[in-house]
Amino acid sequence: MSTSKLLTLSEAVSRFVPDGSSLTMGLSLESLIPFAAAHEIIRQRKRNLTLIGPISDILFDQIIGAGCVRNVRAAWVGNVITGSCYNFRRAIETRTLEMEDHSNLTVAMALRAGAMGVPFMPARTALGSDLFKTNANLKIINCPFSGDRLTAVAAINPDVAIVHVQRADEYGNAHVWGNLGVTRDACLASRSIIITAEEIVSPDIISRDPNRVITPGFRVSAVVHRPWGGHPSPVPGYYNRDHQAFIDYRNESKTVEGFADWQKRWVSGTESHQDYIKLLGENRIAELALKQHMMTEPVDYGY
Amino acid sequence: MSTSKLLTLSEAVSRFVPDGSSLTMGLSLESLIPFAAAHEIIRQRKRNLTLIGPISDILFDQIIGAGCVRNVRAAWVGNVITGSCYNFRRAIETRTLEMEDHSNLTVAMALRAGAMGVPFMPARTALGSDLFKTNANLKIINCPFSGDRLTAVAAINPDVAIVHVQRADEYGNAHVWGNLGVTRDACLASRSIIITAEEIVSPDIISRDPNRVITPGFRVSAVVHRPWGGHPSPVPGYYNRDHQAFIDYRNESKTVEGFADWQKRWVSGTESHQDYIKLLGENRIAELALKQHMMTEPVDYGY
Amino acid sequence: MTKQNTKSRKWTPAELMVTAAAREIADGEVVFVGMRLPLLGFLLAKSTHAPDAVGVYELGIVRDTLAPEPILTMGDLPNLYRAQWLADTADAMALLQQGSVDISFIGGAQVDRFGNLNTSYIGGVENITTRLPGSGGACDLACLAKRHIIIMSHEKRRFVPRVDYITSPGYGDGGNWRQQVGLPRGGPSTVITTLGILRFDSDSREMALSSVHPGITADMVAENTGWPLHISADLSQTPEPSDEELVMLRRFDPQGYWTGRKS
Amino acid sequence: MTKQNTKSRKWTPAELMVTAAAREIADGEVVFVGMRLPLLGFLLAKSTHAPDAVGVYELGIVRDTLAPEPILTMGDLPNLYRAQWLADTADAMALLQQGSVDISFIGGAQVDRFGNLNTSYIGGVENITTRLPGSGGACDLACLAKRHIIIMSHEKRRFVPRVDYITSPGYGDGGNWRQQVGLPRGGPSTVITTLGILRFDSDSREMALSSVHPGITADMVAENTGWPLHISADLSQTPEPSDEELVMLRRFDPQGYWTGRKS
Repeated sequence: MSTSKLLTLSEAVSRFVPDGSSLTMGLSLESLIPFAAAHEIIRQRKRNLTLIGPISDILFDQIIGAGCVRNVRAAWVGNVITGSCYNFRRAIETRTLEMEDHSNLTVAMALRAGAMGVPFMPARTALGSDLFKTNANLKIINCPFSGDRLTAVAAINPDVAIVHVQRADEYGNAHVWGNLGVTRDACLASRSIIITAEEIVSPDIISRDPNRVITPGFRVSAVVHRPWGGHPSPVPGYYNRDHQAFIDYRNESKTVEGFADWQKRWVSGTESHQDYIKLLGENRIAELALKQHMMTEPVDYGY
Repeated sequence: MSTSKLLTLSEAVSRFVPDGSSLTMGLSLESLIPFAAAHEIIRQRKRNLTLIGPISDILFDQIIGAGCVRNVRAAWVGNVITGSCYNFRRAIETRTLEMEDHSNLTVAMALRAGAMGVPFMPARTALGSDLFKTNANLKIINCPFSGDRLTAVAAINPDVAIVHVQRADEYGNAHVWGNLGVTRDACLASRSIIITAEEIVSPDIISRDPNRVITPGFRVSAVVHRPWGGHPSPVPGYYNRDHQAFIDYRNESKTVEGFADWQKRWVSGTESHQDYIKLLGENRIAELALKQHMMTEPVDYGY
Repeated sequence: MTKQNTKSRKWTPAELMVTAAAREIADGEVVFVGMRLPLLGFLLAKSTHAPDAVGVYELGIVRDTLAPEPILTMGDLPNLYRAQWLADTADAMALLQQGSVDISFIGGAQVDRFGNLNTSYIGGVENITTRLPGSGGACDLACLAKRHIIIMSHEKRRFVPRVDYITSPGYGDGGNWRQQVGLPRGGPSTVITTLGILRFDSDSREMALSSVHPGITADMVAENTGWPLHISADLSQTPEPSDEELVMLRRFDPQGYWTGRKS
Repeated sequence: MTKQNTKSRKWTPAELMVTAAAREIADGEVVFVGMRLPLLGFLLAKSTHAPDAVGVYELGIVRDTLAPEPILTMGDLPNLYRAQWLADTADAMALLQQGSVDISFIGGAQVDRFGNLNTSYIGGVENITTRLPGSGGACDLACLAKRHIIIMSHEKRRFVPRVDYITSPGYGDGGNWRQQVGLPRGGPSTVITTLGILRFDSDSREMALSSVHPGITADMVAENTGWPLHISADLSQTPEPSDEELVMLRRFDPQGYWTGRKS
């Protein structure tokens, strides 16, 4: 596999995220959220997207606020440390956004079904809940063996998975560590995969530890070098969660005008990662840096 | 979790593998097969066991030959590099062994269903095959969404998973690397877990790399220190596959008497791992040792 | 609770609630840890009476030790440091769905007498007045943990006769509803509110007031409840947080972000 | 094949079969690699005309480079060294089941005219005369790869009108049987035997002799087949392994364990 997949963020989004496509993002839930990629989607004024994921902290809210989204299939859309998200609320309350309500388990099973190439997965959750009222992709079935009442969750196969990772080579082989959320299944379920990486490293570093590789590189479509591409979410090994950014976003996005100002500041003016880092400022970068390091004990893949 | 789970192999098998129990082993398929634990099961003359797994190379054949087994639920029972296994053949052909025929995918899905706490998993395999004739835990269903014809695979929840690992701490936290087979799901599906480890290391080494941990330690029942406990299967980072041992076993197990001789030599006389290593001999140990080493690049779990 | 009383106390209402939540955890139990107050409750229990409790987090984390630094949310890097296991959400959910999780905690915007929770649609689906964030893992916890604890602000608009939308099932219509719909186990065992603690009748599955917080009367609780509230015959007063518990809590939430010492 | 012919040749029958198998792989294809001869066939293709082929192994391995040393089986440690991905069997099976695998290879003890394979019970379930190892991943490959290649010793007792047990489905009773039973795709495309190569009619789905190996006649093949064998109108001779292919093969199997140079 000798062809480099390295693209700019602009090229990757332009090529692999057409209007109307379905995207899955925020796959590690609270960490490694691909904010830089989401901001490029906003910059390119994509329309009629479907967003898929368990929770995404404030990422889905930003793309919704920018008018890019027609449909959300998710378990939770909010701000993890402050609660409700305002663009999402406004869009649902004014009926301008379609919603398919999931739980974390049902969306995990929908992506797992997509990954496994089966049309549904059974689960014991959601029984008796009203998720069935707002999600036509959940149905009650009976187990063919035990007769148990179960929730069948229809498979989801997104057009694109966008994954922020710690390090990748130019061929799409990427190391991810920390909690993995639904990343592995979501990558396997998706037709194409865009990786944004804190660092681009030599294939040597990646291939020395194949258990740390998140998904087989041959299925990856694009690799983008994007330091701080997960900020303000935490990236294990690179930087801590920027709590203040989430609190500020809550305050700034309370009104449509406030969100427009936020977007101008954080999205419109930050096309390159150098711009973004400059906007963050040295102090903030120093504050978010890891203070305690803990390196793994090597293992031997010799023969 | 401050109580050590360190036991001798004899204690672990005696305590957690009663007669009549169901065991899953050989979970990485061709590597990390818990031969030492199997030999202790033979030594303790366990009876009426059910063996569960995808393939086990020659491990299931040995336990069957020793008369410990009533039932096998597996995809393949043979010798990976020579073909058929003779104790298994004899037992099936004389109708002294019950067999539930699986494919690798159906047994993987049965264990995944057990792990996930659902009574079945759907698959697109086995349709049109005769596995349905010799496996009552496969049924045809229709997808409640697409109507597609599918194979429903009933969950398997073994009493015990026996897993050979590279390194573990005394509390049951273990690092495994290499191909993982069905290990992760089989551990989650099983009521108790016995770990045999090439090395017992400090909790510090294990907890510095939690992504490498194979299953949460709180669910592990026993930890046994057993160097060469996977021989003759390969153990990544420790030793290569002993091909000659598999060829010798094929030849020695062709007759009932030959197998009895094999058992006397390799099982009866090797209660301690020191005995086993002595029997292997220095030359063989040197031959199987890794000649090329390749260490992983560390990653940082700091904050 | 009068202003005077509050001022004379060493603890905030949130601290009392977190302490009550922590006391629901027995040592050695497996706890599915949620966001916000439940996260603090788990840390408090683990650092006091339940050192061998194990935490499972929907992000794909299992921990049996405290994080080395205060955390605001479960995805903070100190919560990954020396975790017992870092894996997939499906793995954490496997532990939950198979019945290995003893206890979990859920917050809510609306609750009804049978412990059903709404964190999705105020006004219901046909007539949405407020859209809330949704289930996250809450529906799964309510369905699949051996028991779950509800933590709520006690207000009449939140304690309603029937929730507008069931995000997380409690006992449905009461009685053996959970078995009828196919839920394998569980149900809410306790509701911890800003005013008191409520528990569920073992037959009817309706909640009744079990204890009132210091300075609160049963009448005050009933007034803030949207249906005729049952009061337990042996109504007690919620024990206050101990000094040891307060010390620990302030170590875990030094800025008072969750326990409201600053806000 | 006469002894004289064999002796004058630079290759063994197994080497011819492996070479034929390798040539079925197109560059860039995703190959689900099995045990034994198929493993060699993949290595040979990858080192000659298909350098960008990707190998998926049921153990939970994906590789896009050759192993650095000869291996006897896919679990040998050199096959893990610098793999593209080490993961779970379920992950490898996910790639297969979702339709990402172009081609795979299966051996068998019995095959019938529609390419159904038996590697489980000779004599059938009711009257077992020989128990074979079983499916392993073979049933899954036969069901789920876009196409699969069968590799067999060509003997009358193995080429039977109807297999005693279908371990790995071919075209069942022929025609559109696969669609009827619900298989999502695939089917055998080629049968490589010790005597020749057979391919399947696109309507009836019955196999017909497509080429004979050097020194073999169509009659000899028909004699060793348990049903009246169709012979392709444009019957050809199987191309011999090239020198380059033989050099590579002997690098991968230096002891001749699989290709029979020593045995």
